[in-house]
Amino acid sequence: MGALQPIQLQVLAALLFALGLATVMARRNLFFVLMGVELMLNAANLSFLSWSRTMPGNVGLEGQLAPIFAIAVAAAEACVGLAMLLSVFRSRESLDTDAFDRMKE
Amino acid sequence: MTPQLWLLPALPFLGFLINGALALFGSRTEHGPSRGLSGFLGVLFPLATFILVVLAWQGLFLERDSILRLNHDLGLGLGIPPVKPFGQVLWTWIQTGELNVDFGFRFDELAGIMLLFITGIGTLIHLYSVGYMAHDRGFARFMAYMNLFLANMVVLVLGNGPLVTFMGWEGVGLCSYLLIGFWHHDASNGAAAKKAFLVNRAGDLGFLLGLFLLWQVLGTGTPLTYEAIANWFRDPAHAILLASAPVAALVTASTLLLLLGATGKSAQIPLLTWLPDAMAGPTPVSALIHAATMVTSGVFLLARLSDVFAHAPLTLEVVAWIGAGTAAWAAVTGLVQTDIKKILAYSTISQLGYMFLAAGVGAFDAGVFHVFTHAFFKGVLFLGAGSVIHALSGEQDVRRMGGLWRKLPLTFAAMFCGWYAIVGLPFGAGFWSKDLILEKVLLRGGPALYLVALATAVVTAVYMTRMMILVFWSKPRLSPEAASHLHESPLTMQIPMWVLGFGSLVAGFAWADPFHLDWFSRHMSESVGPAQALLGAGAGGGPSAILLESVGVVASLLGILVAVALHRSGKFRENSTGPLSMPARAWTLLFDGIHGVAGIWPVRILSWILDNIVQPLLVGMARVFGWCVEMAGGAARMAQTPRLRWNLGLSVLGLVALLILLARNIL
Amino acid sequence: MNLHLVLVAPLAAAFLTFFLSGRDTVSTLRASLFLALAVAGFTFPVLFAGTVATSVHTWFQLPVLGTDIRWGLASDGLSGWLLALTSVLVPAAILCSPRIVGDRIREFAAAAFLLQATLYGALLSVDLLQFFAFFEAMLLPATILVALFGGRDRRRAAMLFLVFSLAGSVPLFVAIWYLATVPVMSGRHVSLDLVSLQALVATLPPQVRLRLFAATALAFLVKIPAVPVHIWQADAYSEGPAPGSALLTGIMAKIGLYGFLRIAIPLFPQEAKANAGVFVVLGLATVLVGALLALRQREARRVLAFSSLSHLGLGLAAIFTFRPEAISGVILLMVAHGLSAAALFFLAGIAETWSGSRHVDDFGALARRAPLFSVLFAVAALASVGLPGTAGFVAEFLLLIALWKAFGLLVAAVAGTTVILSAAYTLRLVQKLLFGSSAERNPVALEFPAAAAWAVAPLLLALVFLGFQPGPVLKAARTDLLTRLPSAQALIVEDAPHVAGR
Amino acid sequence: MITQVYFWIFSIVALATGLGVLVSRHPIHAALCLIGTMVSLAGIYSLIAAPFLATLQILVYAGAIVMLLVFVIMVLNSAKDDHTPRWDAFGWAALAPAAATAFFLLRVLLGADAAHSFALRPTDPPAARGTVEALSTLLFGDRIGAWSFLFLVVGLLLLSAVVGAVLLAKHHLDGPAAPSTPRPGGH
Repeated sequence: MGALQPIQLQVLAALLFALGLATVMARRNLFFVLMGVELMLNAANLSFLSWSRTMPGNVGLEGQLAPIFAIAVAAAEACVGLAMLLSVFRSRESLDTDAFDRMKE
Repeated sequence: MTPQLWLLPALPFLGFLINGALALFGSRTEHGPSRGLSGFLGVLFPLATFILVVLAWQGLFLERDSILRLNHDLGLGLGIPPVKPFGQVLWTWIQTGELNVDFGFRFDELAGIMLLFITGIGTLIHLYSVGYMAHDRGFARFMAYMNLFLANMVVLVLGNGPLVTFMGWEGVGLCSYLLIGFWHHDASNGAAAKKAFLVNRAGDLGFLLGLFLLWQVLGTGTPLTYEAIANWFRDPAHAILLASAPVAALVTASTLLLLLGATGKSAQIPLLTWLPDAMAGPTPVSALIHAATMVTSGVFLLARLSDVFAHAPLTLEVVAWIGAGTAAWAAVTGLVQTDIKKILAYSTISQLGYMFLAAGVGAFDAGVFHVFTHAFFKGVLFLGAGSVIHALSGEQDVRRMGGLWRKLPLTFAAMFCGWYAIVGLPFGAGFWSKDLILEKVLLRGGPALYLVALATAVVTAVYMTRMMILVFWSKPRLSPEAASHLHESPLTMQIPMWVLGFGSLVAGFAWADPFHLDWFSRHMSESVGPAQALLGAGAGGGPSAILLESVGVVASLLGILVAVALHRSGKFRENSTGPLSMPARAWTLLFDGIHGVAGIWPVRILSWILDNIVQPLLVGMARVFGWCVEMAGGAARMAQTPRLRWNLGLSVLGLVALLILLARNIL
Repeated sequence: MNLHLVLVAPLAAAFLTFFLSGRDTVSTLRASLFLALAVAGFTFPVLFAGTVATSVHTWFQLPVLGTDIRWGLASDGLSGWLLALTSVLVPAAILCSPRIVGDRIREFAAAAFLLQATLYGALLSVDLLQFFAFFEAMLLPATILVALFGGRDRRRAAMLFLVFSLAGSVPLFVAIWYLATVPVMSGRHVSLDLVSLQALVATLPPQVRLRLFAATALAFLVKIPAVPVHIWQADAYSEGPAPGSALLTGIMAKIGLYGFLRIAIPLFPQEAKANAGVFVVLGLATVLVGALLALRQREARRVLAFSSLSHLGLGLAAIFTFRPEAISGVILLMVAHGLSAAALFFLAGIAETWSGSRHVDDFGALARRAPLFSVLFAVAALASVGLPGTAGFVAEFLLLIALWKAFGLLVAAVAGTTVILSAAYTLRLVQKLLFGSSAERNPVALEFPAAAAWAVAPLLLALVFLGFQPGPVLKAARTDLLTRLPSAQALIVEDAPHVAGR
Repeated sequence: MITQVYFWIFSIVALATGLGVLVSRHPIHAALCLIGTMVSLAGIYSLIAAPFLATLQILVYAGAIVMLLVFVIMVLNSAKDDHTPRWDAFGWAALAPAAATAFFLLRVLLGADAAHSFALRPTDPPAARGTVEALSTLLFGDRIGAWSFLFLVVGLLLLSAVVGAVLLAKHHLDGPAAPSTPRPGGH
């Protein structure tokens, strides 16, 4: 055992990312898709932080800055995503992603 | 005191500006601008220029004459001092790198003589135009163009270096273009004008490239002025250098290219096709530009650069043969023409050939002398032809003239003087200059050239006599309506014809060796003397001049007799009205054909290929590229199924592929 | 003279145009003309000032990499003359626009001012990325000019222009990206201003330099344009509005040559020298292809477009002789061609409004019906042909000398065929437009707008003046240009004083 | 040592709740699971010298984003969503690429070279760097650089997201009821 090694964090991030990805792809409900995206974003944040442990100086600290922005973007994404979900549900009466095939026009 | 040489081109240019403005702003009025005013101005400015030239010419000798007088009065043993040319540098024109060209003028004896007859005859022909063009709507425009031409011609002659000359050179080409196409409502006039300009431009390119090579010979430090060029070539220190093979080759190449330029302007083989077509312009234009002045600038250039040409014997030989060939070809062509102006045009080409021939055998002064006399007699011939055309309301076909000497006695008298001079009957202007050339040719060019030249003299007499017979002496064949309007020309047209007619009888005495008159050759010696000395001009020992002159006269008489005999036997076919016979046409259009094969059609074919094959190919390639982009877009769109998860699945597959690559250390 | 003021002036003018009336065309025309003249008033002091520059400071740094992007403005003879040319052509274009762009003068003036501003930016930039930003920004107003005011097929022409230009500048962008990032990896501090870049480029491996040079050159070749990337040009110039085409060929195309003089050659002198042959061949091919194609065009403005191609091709070929005559000559060529081609495009545009067609056969006999127009057109055509006494002659003469000295007489002769061919196609156009006898069919005198005469006549006077007194332009190259191009200076071939054979 | 213990606890909880997100039947369960993941990740952050981020994680993610999610789920819960099946053939098949992703990611991470380059080096700075002070110095420090510019951009993004969300929701709340069946042409 001993000190926490970055590789451990990276492995955890990879697994979480895979879980998020599986959620996004496997579930048809729009809520699950959004949550999967959140999971993947979190995994990426974790990976960033782990890098910040190995990089020296400011570059290391910048590894901690990136997640802040990622969180902000995630907040914006959730905000807009949920609003869209609401409006989609109102027009389609469904949250099934496979039902949304008219978006491109 | 520096003489204000800039006034010489500036005056006619001012005339151009004023007349141009009159033409432009008067064009909206009902009758056009005032003919009286623009005619007056149009003649005034050339006249003023002529007076200035005369004054400058006299000024040229003031210093020398005063020294001579002192010599005489005081009995000093001083030699005759050389004439110092006037020079005026106006401003630095082009200065970059090693190139440093001043814009300046130089008035020496060669330029002086040229300018005397250019502005003198020019003024007369301007006066003639006032009568000839009086009824034309574009009268002011015409006078403007003529003035502009005169300004450019003055720049050409007066330039202190080849580049300033080139400016006038292209300028007269432009005016020639404008004046040939003066009646621009007819597209064929425009085509003729364009042809003249383009053929001249081909020559001009040769001029420029020749200039480059000349500059290389001189070394880039030498300024590009005639004075510097002449001094360089006359410098004995450069003799050994000039004898070395590479420099000699360079000089030869340079002179050959300059010669190309000269042939373009002077309508010699190979660039001669434009001059007959140029007769589409009004007749005063043909007289001034295409007979008396502009077309002789090629000869002027040869004389100006005589020091250079003297070091290129090969080029001189080429010049001589070009001259002889052109003279002979054009004289034969003149035999079969039916248009009075075309006859005179081919005659001009032929006479220009004589001038080149003289220059080619190293007799530059004789060449320029022929330029001088030719200006008189060809001028009066053209003016007379114009008068005839004017009288016949535009008829130009000699087969529909005849017997006009009764109806137009004054015109006939003037033209007779011109005819007398050109065929070389004794004591006419052409007699002195042509026989001088024949003499020099026999002396230095050899018998072959002499025989060609002599035969040409016979043919010249034949076609000129044929023209006179068909126009004036034979039975009248006028169309009724032409006959009804028949009238002698107004005084403004008559006076120039008389002056030039008189000139063509006496101008030859400017240089008549048998009478020990050598005014002309004395004044030429400063410019071309050293070159001729180098070529061994002093070598005498040929047959006596009297003998040669008799041969010349016999040739002329022979020609006249042949013409009369041919007329008697009906060989002139003056009663037919059809086009030229096939062989005649083929002979006439010989060089047009060569131009077509060697220049025009290759360019046309090439541009057709570019336009119809290469360009669409490039466009097609651009289009195919566009399609590819679009197809790729289409493929991407197909992959974009509306199903969200399928989309996602595809991109995840891409991600997996990327990871596989990463894992295998491929990336 | 504050150069920032010069750069901001056209932008401000573009901004102010939006406050003009969209309906009252006369007052809009007057106001935008006043603005254009005011901008010119700001510009000319720069020309007279010779070499001027603002201080250069760091604009921004690329994050993480720390590459410095500088901001600074500088002008010397080369930039100064092109600035002056631009400032003269824009008011002329506005004066000529009324009949052609209809009542959308305000929009046209705004686009012209924007084009002017981006051109100013590109001409004044001291930093590669700064230059590139303006170079790309130029596409926007140029495309607007073609796409908004042009003829039937304007959209396609504008698209073609845009696609070619973008495709041409992508490699340049990649090259800039490379220069900004890759050397950082090896631990150097990089800044993209042209002077520092020269030192940086010199340390790169030759292979890389060659590729960077090719990428840079391609962008400028498309702009000039040179064979074989000239496809966009004829369409854009003939479909766009005539005053817009005048601006495109009069100034925008010059940025291609300017780019070679300012950027491609100074940054990559060895590569330029080693590959000079390629560019000379391209240039000569452009000369010939342009001239031969111009001979066959049936639309007036397509003739003019290919004529531009031919003339600027000569400039391209001559630049790569690296001779002092060529540098002077190219600057003079840019000025002379800018003036004469613009004048011809203006006039052709007006002729098109008369006949309602672009086809040369639909013109005719204008010499009788519109004398003033004909005089101006003929003078402009002769200036374009390079008749002595106009600036074009001096320029062509210098370029031919440079080609002859560098590559011998044969190359000069090939380039010199332009003397003949340009006369051929230009006179053909003159003849089709001015001469002929259609006056009998319709002898009505045509109304030639006085504004157009006022726009074109000064251009022609300038051409004639520079034909007799080209000194100021030539001097610009001699004194100013080379001081800003230390590495290019080494390229300039000065002749050892010699006499043949010695 | 104690760090390792905490790490294992947190990571097992995070993975378990992450799996919960994937498999839960009702969205509300998934949201609750997600909160678990967030919180345990926050714990891990505090282990690796990032206290500020840990706080942010709990405040923004667990506290705001997921709560928002839960609210919306509860609002829409009355509108039944029973006809969307939980699993279908595509869902099962999609697990394969996800698993492959995980597999290859791990393979890259655990590859010989990579493992070495991830190792902590003795020169590494001591823990507890990610304090508010250090981060804000970097973000708003004396060097006005790309990060502060980015910060402004993100501010704008959030603002526009809020405005966009309001507009999207408002359009459907205020406007006439949208047609219940999509028009063939769409819009």
